[in-house]
Amino acid sequence: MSKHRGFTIVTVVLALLSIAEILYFWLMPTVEPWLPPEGGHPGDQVDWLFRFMASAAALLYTFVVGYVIYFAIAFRRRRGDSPDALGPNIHDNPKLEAAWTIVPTLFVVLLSVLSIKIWYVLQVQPANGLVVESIGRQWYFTFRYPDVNGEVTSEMHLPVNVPVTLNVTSADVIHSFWVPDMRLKADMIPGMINTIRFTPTRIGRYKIICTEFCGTGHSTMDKQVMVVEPVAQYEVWYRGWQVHNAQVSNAIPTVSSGAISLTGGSASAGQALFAQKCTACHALGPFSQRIVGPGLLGVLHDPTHPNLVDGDPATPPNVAKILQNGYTGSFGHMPDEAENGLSSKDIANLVAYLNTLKVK
Amino acid sequence: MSVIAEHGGLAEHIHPEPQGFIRKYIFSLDHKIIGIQYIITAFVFFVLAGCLAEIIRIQLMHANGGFITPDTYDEVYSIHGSAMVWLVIIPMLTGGFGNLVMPVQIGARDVAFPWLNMISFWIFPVSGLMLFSSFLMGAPVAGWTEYPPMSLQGAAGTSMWCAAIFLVGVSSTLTGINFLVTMLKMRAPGMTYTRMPLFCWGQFATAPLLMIATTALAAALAALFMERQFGVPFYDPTKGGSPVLWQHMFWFYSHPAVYIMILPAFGIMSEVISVFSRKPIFGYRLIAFSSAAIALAGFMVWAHHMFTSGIAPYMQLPFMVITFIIAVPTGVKIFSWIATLWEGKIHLTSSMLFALGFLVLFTFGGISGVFLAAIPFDLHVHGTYFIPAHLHFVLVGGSLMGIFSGIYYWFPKMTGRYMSEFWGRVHFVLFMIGFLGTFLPMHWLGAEGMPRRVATYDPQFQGVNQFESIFSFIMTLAILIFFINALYSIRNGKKAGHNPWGARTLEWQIPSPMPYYNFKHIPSVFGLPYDFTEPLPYAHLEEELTDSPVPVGSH
Amino acid sequence: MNGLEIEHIVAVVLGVIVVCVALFALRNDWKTPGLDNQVFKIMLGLLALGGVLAALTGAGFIGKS
Amino acid sequence: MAVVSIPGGGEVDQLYAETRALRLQGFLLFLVSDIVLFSSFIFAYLYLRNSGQGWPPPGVTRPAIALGAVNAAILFGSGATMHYALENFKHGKFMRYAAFMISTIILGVLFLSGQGFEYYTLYVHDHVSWSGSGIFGASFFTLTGMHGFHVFCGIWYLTILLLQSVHGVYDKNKYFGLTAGTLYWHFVDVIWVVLFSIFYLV
Repeated sequence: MSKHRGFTIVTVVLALLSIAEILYFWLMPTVEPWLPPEGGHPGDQVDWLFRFMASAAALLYTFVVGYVIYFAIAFRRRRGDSPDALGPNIHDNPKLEAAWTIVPTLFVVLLSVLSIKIWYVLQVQPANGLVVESIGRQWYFTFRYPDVNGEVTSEMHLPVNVPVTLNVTSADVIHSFWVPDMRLKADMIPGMINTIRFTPTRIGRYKIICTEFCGTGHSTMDKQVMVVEPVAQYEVWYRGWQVHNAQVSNAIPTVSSGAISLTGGSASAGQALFAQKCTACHALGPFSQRIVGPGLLGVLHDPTHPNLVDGDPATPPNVAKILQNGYTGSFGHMPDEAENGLSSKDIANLVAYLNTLKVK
Repeated sequence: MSVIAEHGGLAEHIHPEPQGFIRKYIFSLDHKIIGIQYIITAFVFFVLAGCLAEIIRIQLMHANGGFITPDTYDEVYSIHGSAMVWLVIIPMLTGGFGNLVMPVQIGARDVAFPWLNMISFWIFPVSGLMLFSSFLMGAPVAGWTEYPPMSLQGAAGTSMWCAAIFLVGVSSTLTGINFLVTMLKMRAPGMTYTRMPLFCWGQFATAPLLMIATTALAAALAALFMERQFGVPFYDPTKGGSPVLWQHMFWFYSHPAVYIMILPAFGIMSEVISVFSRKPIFGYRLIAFSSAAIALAGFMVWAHHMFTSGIAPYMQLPFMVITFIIAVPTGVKIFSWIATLWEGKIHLTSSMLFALGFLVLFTFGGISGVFLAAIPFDLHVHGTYFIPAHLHFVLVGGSLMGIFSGIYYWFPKMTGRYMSEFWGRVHFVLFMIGFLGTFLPMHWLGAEGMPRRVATYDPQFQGVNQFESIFSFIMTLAILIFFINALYSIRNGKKAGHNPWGARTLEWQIPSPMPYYNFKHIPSVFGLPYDFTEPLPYAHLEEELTDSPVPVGSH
Repeated sequence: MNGLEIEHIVAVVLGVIVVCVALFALRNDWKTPGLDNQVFKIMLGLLALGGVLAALTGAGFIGKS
Repeated sequence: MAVVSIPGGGEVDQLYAETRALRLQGFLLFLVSDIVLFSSFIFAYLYLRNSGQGWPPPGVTRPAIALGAVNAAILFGSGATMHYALENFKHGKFMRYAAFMISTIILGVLFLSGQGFEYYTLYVHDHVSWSGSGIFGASFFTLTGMHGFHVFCGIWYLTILLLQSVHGVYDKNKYFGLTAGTLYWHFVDVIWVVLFSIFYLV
C-alpha cells in the first residue's frame, strides 16, 4: 500500500474533483454558462441530457487527464535510473480489461435509453398546436401561417405556451432553421419537408440562425427573430398580416419585384459606392475583363455589349433589376440588394454612375 | 548464395538496387523512399492549407470580417478542409508512415506491388496541385462536404475539386489494396496476426476502409461531376434528384474516413507509449481487436452526420446507438494506454510528450463526439462551431499529434539522426497552448449560437474569436519551430544508432537509415514485439548490422 | 519585364529541362524488361508530357494567359 | 530454384507461385473495390427510384425487356466461352483455346453493339437521354454505360491476352494473366445480372 500511496492520494483527489464537477453540473440553477437561456419545451429535456452527459464526461475526463499527468510525473525515468531500466513486465489483467469494457458498455446502454426517451419526446405531435411553415431563401426566412395569404416576410411571431409544429423547406439551396434558445434545428432542403415540434414557454425575442452553408450571404442569415409573446399580442400581429396579405397570391414567389425609380441618381455618390461594393468582382474595363463578373466599362453605351445574364438588353432599368434581385445561375452569382446592403437610392446612384462610363 | 538456391521464393527475391537519381529518388519503387516522399509532399500541402487556416483566423478577428470578401472566405475554408483531410492527414498516415514502417515491421522486403505503390504516390501530388489550382477558376465554396445544390451552383473550380478528390481517392484505394495484400501475404515466417506490432494492426484495420469507403466516395464525386458538367440529374431537386442522396454517399465514405485518419495514429500511439514507458503494451489483443471493431462499426454510423437532414425518424436510432457503441473500443484503447504508463520508466521525449498530449486531447474529442451522437443534443449543436471544435480535437489533437509523435519517433530511422529534443519540447508546449486556446472556446461558441462557415458573425462573440486567433498564431509558431527543427536535424542532428529508443519492433533491428533490402535475411518471429525483458523475438537477424555482403538475387 | 513574363519564361525553361531529362532517361531504359520497368517508363512518359504541357502553357500556346 | 506443385498438377518455381498468389489477391481486392463502385451507383439508383416519383417517372419509356434479355444471353454465353478457353489452355489445347477466346471477344463486341442499338433506340425513338430524362436517364445511362465501359476495357484486355499467349508469354503452368482475365470477364457478367434485374425485370 505504501508503495502506491501517491496513487491512492491522486485517486481520492480526482474522485473528489469529479464529485465536485458532477455536483456543479447537476446543481447549477441554469445551464446558461454553457448554453444560451432555454426558451421552451423540449429545450428543458435537452438541458437535462446535457447535464447528464456533461457530468459523466467530467468524471471520465478528470480521471483520464489526472492519471496521464500523474503517471507521466510519478513514473518518469529518474536521474538515478539506469538508461536501460525497464518497467514491470505486465502484459494484461483480464479482470481490469473486462471491467473497462463492461462498465462503458453499461453506460452506453444507459445513455442510449435516456437519449431515446428524449428523442421520443421530440417526435410527439402536440395536440391543438399551431402549424407554421418556414421557407429558407438566399438569404432570409419567410413564414406561412394558416389562413394568411402568401408569406410573412419579417419576424416570426408565436404565442407563448402553445405547441408549435414547424414544417421547414427551402426554395433554393439547403438552409437550416436553428433557434438556439429552443435547442432545435432542422435542415431546410429543397423538395423535402422537415418538421420540428416545440412549445415556447418564455416570452422574448430569439434569433433564427441558418447553420447550413447557403452561399455568399450565409453569414448574414441570422438577422431575423422569433418573437414569443402573449396570445393577445400574437393575435393582433396575426390579424395584421391577414389584412396585409389579403390581396397577395398564395403562390410561392420566386423573386422580389417592384421596379426602382431611377430618377435623381447621383453619379458621384454612385462612383463612391462602386468602389466600395462592386470592384471586388467587376473591373472598370471592357466586358471581357473578368474578375468574378464581367468588366462594366461602357455597359450602357456599348452597342456590341451582349445581353445581361437574365437575357434582357443592357438598359438602365434592366441593370437596376439585376442590382435589386441579384442573379444566380450558369454565369455565376451576383448578390442582391439585401446582401450588398443597397437601398433603392443606392441603386439609382449606381445606375447613374454606370451611365456616365463610356468606352474610349 | 546457398540461401537463394534453397528457397528461391519471394522473400529471398531481391532486385538489384537501382542506379540513377530518377530511379532512386523520383520514380522510386522502394517503400521507404515512397513513404518519405509522401511525408514531404503532405507537409508541403500542410503548409499551404495551414496558411489558409491562418487567413480564416485573421478574417474572424473582427465580427464584420473585412480581411477578405465572404466569397473568398468560403473558398479558403473549403480548400483548407479538403486539403487537410485528403492531402495531409490521410496520405501522411497511410501512404507516409504506412509505407515507411509497415513492410519492415512485418518483416517484408517491400510492399506487394511496388510499381502500384509508385503510381499511388504520384497520383497524390498531381491531385493536390489540381485541388489548389481550383483557386484559379473559382474554388468550391460549400466546405469540404460540398453539399449540393450549393455545390452545383459553385464556380468552375468545384468540378476541378471533384476531379482532384476523385484522383486522390484512386490513390488511396490502390494503397489500400497494396497494403492489405502485403499484410495478408508477406508477413515474415512466424509473424502471426497476434504477433504483428500494433502499428501494423492500425494499418490492417485501415486498409479495407481505404479500399471500400474511398470507392464509394468516387461514385458520389463522379455523379457530382457529371451533374455539374453534363447536367445529369442526381442531386438537383428541381430535376427529380435528391440532395440527401449526396449526403448519404458522401458520409458513407467520410465517416470511415475519420477512422482512416485515426486508426494509424492509434497504432503510432501504441508503439510510442510502450517503447517510452519501457513496458509491454497493456492488453495487446484488446487493442488490436478494438481497431478491427472500430473499422467494422465505422461503416454503420454514417447517418449520424445527418440527424437534422430529415432521414426517417426510426432510421436515426440505430445510427445513434452504434455511434455510442464505438465509444467503447475507443475507450478501451485509451484505458490500455494509460495502464501501459503504470509503473513504467517513462522517457519524456518529444515523441512521448506528443503521445501523452494525444491522450489528453483525443479523449476530449472523443467525449464531445459522444455528445454529438446523442440526437437531442446534436439537434442543438449540429452545424455550429461545436462541430469544427470537435473535429479539430480529433483530427489535430488526435491525428496530427500522432503524426508529430511518429515523426519524432521515426526520424532517426529515416535519417540516422535525432531531432533536437529541446526544440521538440518547445514545439510541444507551444502547440498545446496554442491548440487549446484556439479550439477549446469553439465548443462554447457553437453551443451559444455561432454557426460554422460564416465570414461575419454576431459581435458578442468577437472577444472569444480574437482570443482564438491569437492562440492560433502561437500554434503556427510551434509548427514553424517543428519544421526548422526537422530541416536542421536532417544534416546536423545528433547521430543516432540503429536503435536509439531501445525499441523491439523489426524496423529498429536494422541499420538507420534502412538499407535498400531492409533485411539481409528474412527474420523468423517467435514472440510478441513488446516483451522488453525477453531476448529479441526474432531469429536470423545476426548479420543485419555487420558489413557482410548483401545476397544478390537472380533477377 | 513583369512577374508574369518571368513566370512564363521559367515555365518554358523548366519544362524543356524536364522533357529532356525524362526523354533521356526513357531512351536509356527503353529495352528494360519486366512490369516494374514498364511502369517506370510510363511514369517517365507522363513526366515528359507534363513538361511539354508546362512549356507550351508558358509559351502561350495553350491555356488562357 | 525450389519447385512447388500448383493446383492442376503442374510444377512452377516458388517465386512464381508466391508472386501469383500476391497478384491473385490484389486482383480480387481490385474487383471488390470495383463492386463497391457499382454498388454505390446502384444504391443511388434505388434511392432515387424510391424517392416517391413513381417508376418509371412520368414521360419516360423504359427500355424493352427483349433486347436486354438478348444482350444478357450474349454476355452469359461469352462467360461460358471464356471459361472453356481457360480450361483448354490449362490442358494445352491451344487452338481450341484461341477459338474460344476469339468467340468471347466477338460476343463481347456483339454485346456492345446491342447496347449501342438500345441507346440509339431510346435516344432517337423514345427521346430518353442521359441528362434530359430526369433520374431515369441519369441512373440508367450512367450504370449501363459504366458497365459497357467495363466490357469495352475487357475486350481490349482479352485481345491483349490473346496476342500475348500467341507470342508464348503463358504456358500451361504459368497462366496467371488468363486467370485474371477470366475473373474479370465473369465479374462483368455478374454485374450485368444485377443491372439486368434492377433495370429490366423489377
